[in-house]
Amino acid sequence: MTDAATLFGLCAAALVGLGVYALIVNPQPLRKILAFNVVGNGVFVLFGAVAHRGAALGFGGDPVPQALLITGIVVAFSATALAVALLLRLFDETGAATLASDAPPKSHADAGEA
Amino acid sequence: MIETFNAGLALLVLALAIWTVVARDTFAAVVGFVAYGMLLTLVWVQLHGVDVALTEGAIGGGLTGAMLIAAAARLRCTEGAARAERPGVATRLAAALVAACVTAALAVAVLALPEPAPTLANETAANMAATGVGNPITGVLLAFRAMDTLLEAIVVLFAMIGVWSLAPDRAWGGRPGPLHRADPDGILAYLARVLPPIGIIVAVYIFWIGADLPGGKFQGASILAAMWLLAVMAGLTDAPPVSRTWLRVALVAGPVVFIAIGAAGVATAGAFLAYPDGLAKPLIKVIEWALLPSLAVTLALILAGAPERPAR
Amino acid sequence: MAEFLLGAAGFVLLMVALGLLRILRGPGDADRMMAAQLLGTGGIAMLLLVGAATGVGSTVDVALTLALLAAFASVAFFKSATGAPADDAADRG
Amino acid sequence: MSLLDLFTVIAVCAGAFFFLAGTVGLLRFPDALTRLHALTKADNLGLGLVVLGLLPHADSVLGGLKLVAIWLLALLASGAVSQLIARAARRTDPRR
Repeated sequence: MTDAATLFGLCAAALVGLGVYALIVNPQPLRKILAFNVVGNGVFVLFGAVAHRGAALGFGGDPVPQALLITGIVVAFSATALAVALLLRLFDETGAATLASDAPPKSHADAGEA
Repeated sequence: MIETFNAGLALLVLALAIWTVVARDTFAAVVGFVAYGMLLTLVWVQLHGVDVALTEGAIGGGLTGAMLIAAAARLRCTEGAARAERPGVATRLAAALVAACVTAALAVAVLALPEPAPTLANETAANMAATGVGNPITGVLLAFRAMDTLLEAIVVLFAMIGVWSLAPDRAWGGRPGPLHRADPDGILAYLARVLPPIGIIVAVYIFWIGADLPGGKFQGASILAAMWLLAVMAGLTDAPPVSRTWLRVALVAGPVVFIAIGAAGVATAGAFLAYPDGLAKPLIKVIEWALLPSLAVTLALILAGAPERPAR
Repeated sequence: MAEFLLGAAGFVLLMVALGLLRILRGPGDADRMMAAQLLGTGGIAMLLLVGAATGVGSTVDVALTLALLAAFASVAFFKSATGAPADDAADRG
Repeated sequence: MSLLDLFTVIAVCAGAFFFLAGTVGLLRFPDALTRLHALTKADNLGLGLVVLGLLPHADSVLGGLKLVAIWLLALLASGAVSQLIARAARRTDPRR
C-alpha cells in the first residue's frame, strides 16, 4: 500500500511544480488564483500521501494530518473566495482585470506587439 | 489492478492540471480545474482519507467550482487585453526552471521519506476513548487539535468580513450579489425546489454520522450552503441584507460557543479548550451543533459576495 | 471480484479521460461545461466501483455528495452565460 | 463464481458498455446539442446498470437504498442540467 503513497506523492510534486510555473507565467489574476489552488492541492495531496504512509491500527492513514487537511481545504477555499471577490471588485471599479499598474491594458497590447 | 487504476488516475489528474495551466481560454482552464477537483476526491479515497474526500467533493468540486465558473464568465471580456501581457520566452524558461527545481526537490523528499513512517495513529487510538467519539478525525478536530478548528472557523468568518468590506459605501448594509430572477415554472426553479429538501437531509446525515464514521460539520455545512445558493440562483428566495441582527447572531454563534466552552475549560479542566472528564462527548456535540449553522451561513455568504443592492 | 470491479473502474476512467479530451477543446463554453457533467456521472460510477472493490463503505457517502453537488457548478454556468438577471422563460416551448 | 457474482459481472459490463457508447458519442457527434444527448443519456444508463450490479454487494438494505438514491439524484441533476446547458448553448450560438 506504500505504492499508492509514493505514486500520489510524486504526482503531488509535479502538481506543485505546474502550479508554480503557472503562477509566474500567466498574467491574468484569475489564472493566478487557479495556479495558487493547483499549488495548494499539490501540497495537500503530498500531505495526504504522508498521512497514508502512517496507516496503523486499522486506520487507513494517520488521522492527525488527515484532520489538518480538512482544515486546510476549508481555509484554502476561504482565501480563494476572498481573492475572487477582490478581483471582481477591481473589475467593477476599473473595467479591467489586470495586475499591471503602469499603463491601461489597451496601450499594453500595443507595447506587446512592438 | 489497483496499481494500474492509481497510475491512470494520477496521469489524468496531471493531464487536467496541465490543461488548466496551458489552456489559452480562461473559461476552458476553469472548467478543467473543476473536473480536476472532482477527480481529486477519487485520489483521496485511494489515499484512504474518506473524510478528506467528502470535504474535497463538497468544497473543491461544488462550491469552488461554481464560484470560479461564475467569475470566469464575468471576466470574459478582459481576455484579449490580458493575452498581450504574456511574458517573453526568457521569463517562461526561467519559470520552467524554477518549477522543475521545486518538483525535483519535492520528488527527492517523497522518495526519501523515513521508513517506517512516523505516525500519531497509536497516540490517537490510545486517547480516543477519552473523547467518546468513534471517528478519529472528529476526535482530532474537536479534542486533540481543537485550537486549529477554532481558528479555522474564525478564518472563514474573517474571509467573509473581507468579502463584505469590498462593498461600495452606498450598498453597505444591503443585500449581497445580484438579484436573480428565473421562470417560476422553468427547469431551474424545478431543480431548486426538488434538490434542497434532499440536500438538507443528506447534509444532516453527513453531519450526524461524523461522530463515528467519515463526515462532519464542514461537509454538512458546505452542502447546506450550496442548497441555499441554488434556491437563491433560481430566484426562489433572496439573500438577506447583511445588516440584519439575526444574521449577525447566526454568524458568530458557533465561534462564540466554541470559545466559551474553551474558556470554561480553563476553570474546569486546567487548560483552554480542555474538556472535563466524562463531559467530552456532550461538549463536542454542543460545539458541533453550534458550528454547523454558523459555518453554513458563513460559507453561503462568502459565495454570495459583497453587498450590492439596497435592502429596501 | 475486487479485481473485476477495479478493472471496470479503470475502464470508466479511460472513457472519462477520452471524453474530457474531446469536450475540453470546445469550441463553445457549453461543450466545455459538459466536462463537469461527465465527471459527475463517471466519477460517481468510479467511486461506487472502487468503494465496493476495497470494501470502504463510506465511499458511498462521497458519491452521494458528488451526486448532489455536481449540478451546482453547471447551474452557476447557466446563470452567468445567460446574463445574471435573465429568466429562462424566453426560449421555452 | 456464485449466481449473484455472475449477475454483478453482467450488469457492470453492460454499464461499462454504455459508458463506452457515451464516449463514442462525445467523440463522433458534430455539435454541442448532440454531444449533450450522448453524454447525459448513455452515461446515466451506464451508472444505473453499475448501481444495479453493485446492489447484491450492499452490506444492508439501507446501503442498497442509498445506492439507488444516488442514481436517482444523478438522474434528476443531469436531466435538469442538460436542459440548462442546452439553453445556454442555443443562446450563445444564434445559428441554432
